[in-house]
Amino acid sequence: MDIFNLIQSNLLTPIILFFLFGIIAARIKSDLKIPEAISEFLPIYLLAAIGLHGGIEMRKTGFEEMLIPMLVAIGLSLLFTLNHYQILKRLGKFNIFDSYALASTYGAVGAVTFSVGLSFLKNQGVTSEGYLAAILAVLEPVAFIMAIFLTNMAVSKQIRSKKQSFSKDDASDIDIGMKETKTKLSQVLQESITGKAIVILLGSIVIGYIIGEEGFEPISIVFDELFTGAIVIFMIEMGIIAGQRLEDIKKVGMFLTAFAIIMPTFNGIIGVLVSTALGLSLGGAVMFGLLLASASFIAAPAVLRHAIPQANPSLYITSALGITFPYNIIVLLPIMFTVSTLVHGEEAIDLFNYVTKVFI
Amino acid sequence: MDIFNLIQSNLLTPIILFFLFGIIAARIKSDLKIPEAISEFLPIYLLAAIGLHGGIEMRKTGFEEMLIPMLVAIGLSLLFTLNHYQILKRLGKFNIFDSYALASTYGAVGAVTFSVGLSFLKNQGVTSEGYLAAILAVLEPVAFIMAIFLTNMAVSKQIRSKKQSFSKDDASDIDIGMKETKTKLSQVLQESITGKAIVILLGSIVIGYIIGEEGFEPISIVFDELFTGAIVIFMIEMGIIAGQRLEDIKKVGMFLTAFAIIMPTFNGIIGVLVSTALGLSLGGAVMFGLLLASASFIAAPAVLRHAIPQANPSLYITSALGITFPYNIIVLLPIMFTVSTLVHGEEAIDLFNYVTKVFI
Amino acid sequence: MDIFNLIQSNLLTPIILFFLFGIIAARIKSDLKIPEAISEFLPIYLLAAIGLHGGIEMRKTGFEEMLIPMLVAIGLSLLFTLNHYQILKRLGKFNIFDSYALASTYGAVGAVTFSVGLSFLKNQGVTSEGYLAAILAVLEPVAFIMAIFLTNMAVSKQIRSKKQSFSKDDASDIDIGMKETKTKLSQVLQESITGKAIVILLGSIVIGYIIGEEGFEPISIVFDELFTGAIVIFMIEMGIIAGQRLEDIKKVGMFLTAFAIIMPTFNGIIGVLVSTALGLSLGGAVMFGLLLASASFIAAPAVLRHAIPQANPSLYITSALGITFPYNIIVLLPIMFTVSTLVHGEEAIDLFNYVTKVFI
Amino acid sequence: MKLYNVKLLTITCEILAQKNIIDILKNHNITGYTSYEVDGNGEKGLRGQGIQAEKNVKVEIIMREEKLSDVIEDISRTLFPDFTIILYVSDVGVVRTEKF
Amino acid sequence: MKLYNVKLLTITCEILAQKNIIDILKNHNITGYTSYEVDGNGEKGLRGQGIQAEKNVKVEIIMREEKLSDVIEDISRTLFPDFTIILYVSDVGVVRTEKF
Amino acid sequence: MKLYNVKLLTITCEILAQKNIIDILKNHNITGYTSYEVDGNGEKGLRGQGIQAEKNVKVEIIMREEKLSDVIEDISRTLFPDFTIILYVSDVGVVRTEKF
Ligand SMILES: Nc1ncnc2c1ncn2[C@@H]1O[C@H](COP(=O)(O)O)[C@@H](O)[C@H]1O
Ligand SMILES: Nc1ncnc2c1ncn2[C@@H]1O[C@H](COP(=O)(O)O)[C@@H](O)[C@H]1O
Ligand SMILES: Nc1ncnc2c1ncn2[C@@H]1O[C@H](COP(=O)(O)O)[C@@H](O)[C@H]1O
Ligand code: NA
Ligand code: NA
Ligand code: NA
Repeated sequence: MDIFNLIQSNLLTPIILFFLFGIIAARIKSDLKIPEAISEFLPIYLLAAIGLHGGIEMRKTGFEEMLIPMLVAIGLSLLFTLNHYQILKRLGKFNIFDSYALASTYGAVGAVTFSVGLSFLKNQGVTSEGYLAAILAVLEPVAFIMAIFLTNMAVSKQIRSKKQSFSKDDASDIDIGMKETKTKLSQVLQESITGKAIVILLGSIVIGYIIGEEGFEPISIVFDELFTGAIVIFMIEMGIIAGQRLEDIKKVGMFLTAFAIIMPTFNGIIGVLVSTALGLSLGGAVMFGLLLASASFIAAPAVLRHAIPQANPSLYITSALGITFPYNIIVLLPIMFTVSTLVHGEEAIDLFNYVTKVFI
Repeated sequence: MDIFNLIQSNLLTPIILFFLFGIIAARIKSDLKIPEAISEFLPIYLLAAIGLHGGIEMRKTGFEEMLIPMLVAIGLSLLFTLNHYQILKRLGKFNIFDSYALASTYGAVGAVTFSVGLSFLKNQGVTSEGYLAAILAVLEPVAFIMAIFLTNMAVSKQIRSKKQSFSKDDASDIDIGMKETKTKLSQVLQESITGKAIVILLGSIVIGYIIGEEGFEPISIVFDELFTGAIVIFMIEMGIIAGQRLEDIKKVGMFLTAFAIIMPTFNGIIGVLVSTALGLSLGGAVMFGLLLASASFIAAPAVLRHAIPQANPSLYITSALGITFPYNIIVLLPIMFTVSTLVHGEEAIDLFNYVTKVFI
Repeated sequence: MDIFNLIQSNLLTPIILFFLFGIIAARIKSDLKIPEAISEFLPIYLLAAIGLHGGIEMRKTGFEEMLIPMLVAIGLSLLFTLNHYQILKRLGKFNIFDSYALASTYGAVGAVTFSVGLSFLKNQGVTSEGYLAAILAVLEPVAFIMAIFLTNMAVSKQIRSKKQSFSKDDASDIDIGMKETKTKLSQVLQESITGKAIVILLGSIVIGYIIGEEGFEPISIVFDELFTGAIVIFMIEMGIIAGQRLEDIKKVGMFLTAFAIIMPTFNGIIGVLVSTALGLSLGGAVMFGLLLASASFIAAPAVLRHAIPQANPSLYITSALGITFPYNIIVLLPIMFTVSTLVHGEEAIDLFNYVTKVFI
Repeated sequence: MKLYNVKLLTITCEILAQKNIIDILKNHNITGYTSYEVDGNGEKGLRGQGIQAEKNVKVEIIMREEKLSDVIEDISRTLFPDFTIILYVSDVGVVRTEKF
Repeated sequence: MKLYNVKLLTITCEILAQKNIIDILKNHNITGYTSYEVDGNGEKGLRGQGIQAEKNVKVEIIMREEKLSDVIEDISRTLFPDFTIILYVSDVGVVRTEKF
Repeated sequence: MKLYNVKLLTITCEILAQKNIIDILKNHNITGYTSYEVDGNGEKGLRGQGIQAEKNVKVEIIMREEKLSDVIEDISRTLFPDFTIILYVSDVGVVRTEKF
């Protein structure tokens, strides 16, 4: 079958192989590691490269056509986050803090996953819309902000109901709770937006837009030609970290393990279909799906540890990095590519019917 | 007007844009930063690339013709340092330590500025004399050594006059003062010459000279083709550091701010004119001017903190990095390019008249 | 003479020149250094590049023909290690610990030396068998394991004889000694095999084998074209470290200094001749010789410090890095190349006679 | 040289708690501190490798005895439940008390 | 806030001895420690530059007084002869003794 | 295990003053020290980010009580006016006094 061929040929690319190699290196307890300075620098470099590329493409195509896909992506991301929460809280019996933390980790996006996706498409000889980099930037904080808002709401509510059972007249305390929530939210909002990932991504998009193809030329060797090699190096480290966490997966439990595979698949395929319906190209639909399928594992701990300190970071880091990330880049990417190829073979109008038939 | 077009087109190159981006990232308090190992390595890499390139060029042209420009550069650098001192001490009312420290910071040269200058010329499709890299190396310590010598002289003199007012017969103490000065000077001299910037620069010039174009071929991708991309990455960090210092500019005061802009302009244009008179090419004259215009902000603190510890490092770092550096690469570089284009349009003999007319 | 021309032209390549430059920089006490993160990353990168290249070549040629050369290499390595030990213990009067540590340092291989060898061949326009990378990986731990085994045997024997002079009936203590030896051996074996050098090398060979020429294409700029430039940067650091150790050479003594030059020459030339007899190509024979000639100075301290803590690390690090490494890459490499050229000019059958005539 | 007795509070914690600690210090009008990244082992297992967020940091604060108890209490109350934190106090002598 | 007296053992050693030290600690049922790389100078000259293996590391262990003497004795006996090691002990106060 | 009382002098200063401190130690025949880079905050603001020259370093010296006072006095006199420096002294116990 086509999908299995694709998965297999994807599996045998340097990016995936070096990731698996990293996992093995960690499992056999090798002392191999990429020095911290390098593995801190690589995501910055990758995001700069993604941003520049996206900006240059957007200069060619204009950015009016970006608006609808971006709004839809934001909407879906919020919807999915709420959906995750319900599933985790009700079915998974996680406490409210872990539920919101996990819900937003999976609602948010993963920049490394995005890089791997771009390389995957390059390998398939397929391009994608430049403005997806901008959607990546915007989507980063969206899920976090909602989760944090809702967590704080929930906490305030708990406090309020507790208070009410004691006395009826200290609304002021609730006000204080509300105010604290606001402070925390604005803090998190600021931290998210000034977070290095978003800043370098947005900055590079703007600079790419300004300089265009021609201005990019003298730096294209660094920010274009070295791109795949740089991902390969980064994947060694990602593999090592994932490998070190494999033991923690037991602690994560069956439910979350299943969640970490099923949820991205669902979100990702919805993403492919919706974006195809919106008119995105074959490759664009795959990247759009990947945005929704991916979980955040670099930004998430930095944001959530401050915003929802009560949540157990081991849960969201391990499931996102140890399960979802490998699944996404090895298995789901080829699946979404196949789905996208399938739906891009038909007429746009038929597609919509097709979607409605299958999912509703 | 031509100059404004040039400034604008310079402003829109990746190097300048990423520098400005770094400033903004620092201002919005983003946690973006280039890991220390990378930002310590990049200047070494840049200097190695500059040196190799310079050495290869010098192999082609011989280095007899380097002598006069180098001596003139040294002479001008010393002259300018003295001039800076007078202005800072008399008009700026800075104390003797800050005056000498600032005077030599602006008398010395900036290797990063030089790198940006080379990229700027590349962008304009203009070349420059290879031996300018050698002048860069030689000019590094010159201004420091003089400033330190004069500072120590001044301190000894103060001590001596103080002593003389007490008693007449302890010339030995003065001798000790003089001896200390000598020790300090020889120490600083050694520290300057063995400083990493000079060592890698001189070493690379020699190696470039030995290997020539052909020997360079296997490493040209690293030391030539990656050059502009590497500057771009370094400029992000430079921007961040400059951005973090913007607040300190208030403490620097109006006088020093003006000095940090007017002085380089004056020095730089003199440099362009004099070097044109000496027969340097259009691009060479720009680089010669840039050498004189630039202030040292990487080497300066390392040397001056030991040599003139009484001086306030915040003054010389902030003005050199926060004001002069951006001004030089954004505004002054295009100005000097325009001036150089102008004077290179005329006959050499006419130029000399022109210079004398304008400045004397 | 041809050899001297070759040495001279080798001396004037960027790799060697930057190594010498590093030595000088260290001698004049410059503060130049390559940041640790970079100099820790570079060997990983170099080994990945070597491994990928080797794996791709092996895919082309199959790996049946690798078996004999590998077994011969292992045999020679063990033989040489024993030989080193006898020379060091008997002639050099080193104690048993230092003797075994030094013997295995010179029996083991140096990955950096191997990288320089590959660049040297590239410069000469000569290729080598891809499977040599695999021999490099296998040879890494062989000498260490034997030396450690023998050291522990010797220590147990000492303990046993000591015990026997006291009482006759505590064989249990000897058993404990034997058991400890086994534990230590299996520990060292595991540490060696999971050591980062071997892991990245073997992993990259396998990945190179899987992806082949075509899969390598998107990352060839990073893992092939940047290779020589990366070595150059690493050689600066190697030079600095070697330069810092020059003072220690005095402590190393005349005997060890001579050993550090004569032994590699002997081992290396034997290696060239034997591998030529086995049918390796001109370049392959040089690399085979280099494997046997090279001493380990990155892996050695990490392994030996735990395995034979009684040995003085200064001895084996200084002689391997400060004497043998420069000698190997500057002098011995051209010598072996000349020898290999010589013996590859004759018929294979004649060669064997030639070898027997010269050495027996 | 006369040495004055003050307290040195040392806090080893996960790096993401550093901000919280500095905020608490600020609430007690303490701005001076020294910090550096460290590795470590404890109940939460080996820390300091892999992703930035999972590292430990040590924060050292020289302060007068008066403030010590309040600061420790604040840290214990607000951070002990959710963060990986270890702290200890030692006696040190300083030359210039006006700095603290 | 009540502080309980415990001991802080600080060991500065060559980085390749760190594993041995941690093994010794484990033998005494001590798993908690904090470590970080340092430079230094001593009889063996300047350390901390150049190749990884030649660096120093500091290992800090908070422990109860009972175990201190045995741990130090073990380290002295097995590691002092072959490795570059310096160690010292100080008194510190902690809030939660159950952690150590 | 018998522990002997010695002093631990800890100096936190701007990295460019490290050389001066080591020179002063040498003048008092002290060559042993341990050092590492740190970040910090104080009157001069946040330090440790950006250019190398602007970083802090900690220098730790174990020494006998006899020398302590002179060393501190020398550092105070020659470096306090021009450099960012903080120092403190603590009591530690060591096994081998002959090392210091
Ligand atoms: N006994 C100890 N001595 C020194 N540091 C410790 C000790 N126990 C824990 N730590 C440090 O505190 C961190 C968190 O400890 P824990 O919460 O037990 O995982 C560890 O990663 C160590 O850096
Ligand atoms: N007096 C001292 N104070 C602090 N640290 C020291 C002292 N002496 C030695 N060290 C540290 O211990 C390491 C080994 O010392 P040594 O065995 O004397 O070479 C040095 O590199 C320093 O890091
Ligand atoms: N109270 C304190 N506790 C610990 N370290 C401090 C304290 N005050 C200052 N420092 C350190 O000393 C450096 C210089 O302090 P200052 O001169 O106040 O800027 C700071 O960057 C900190 O690393
Ligand atoms: Na998502
Ligand atoms: Na200048
Ligand atoms: Na060998």
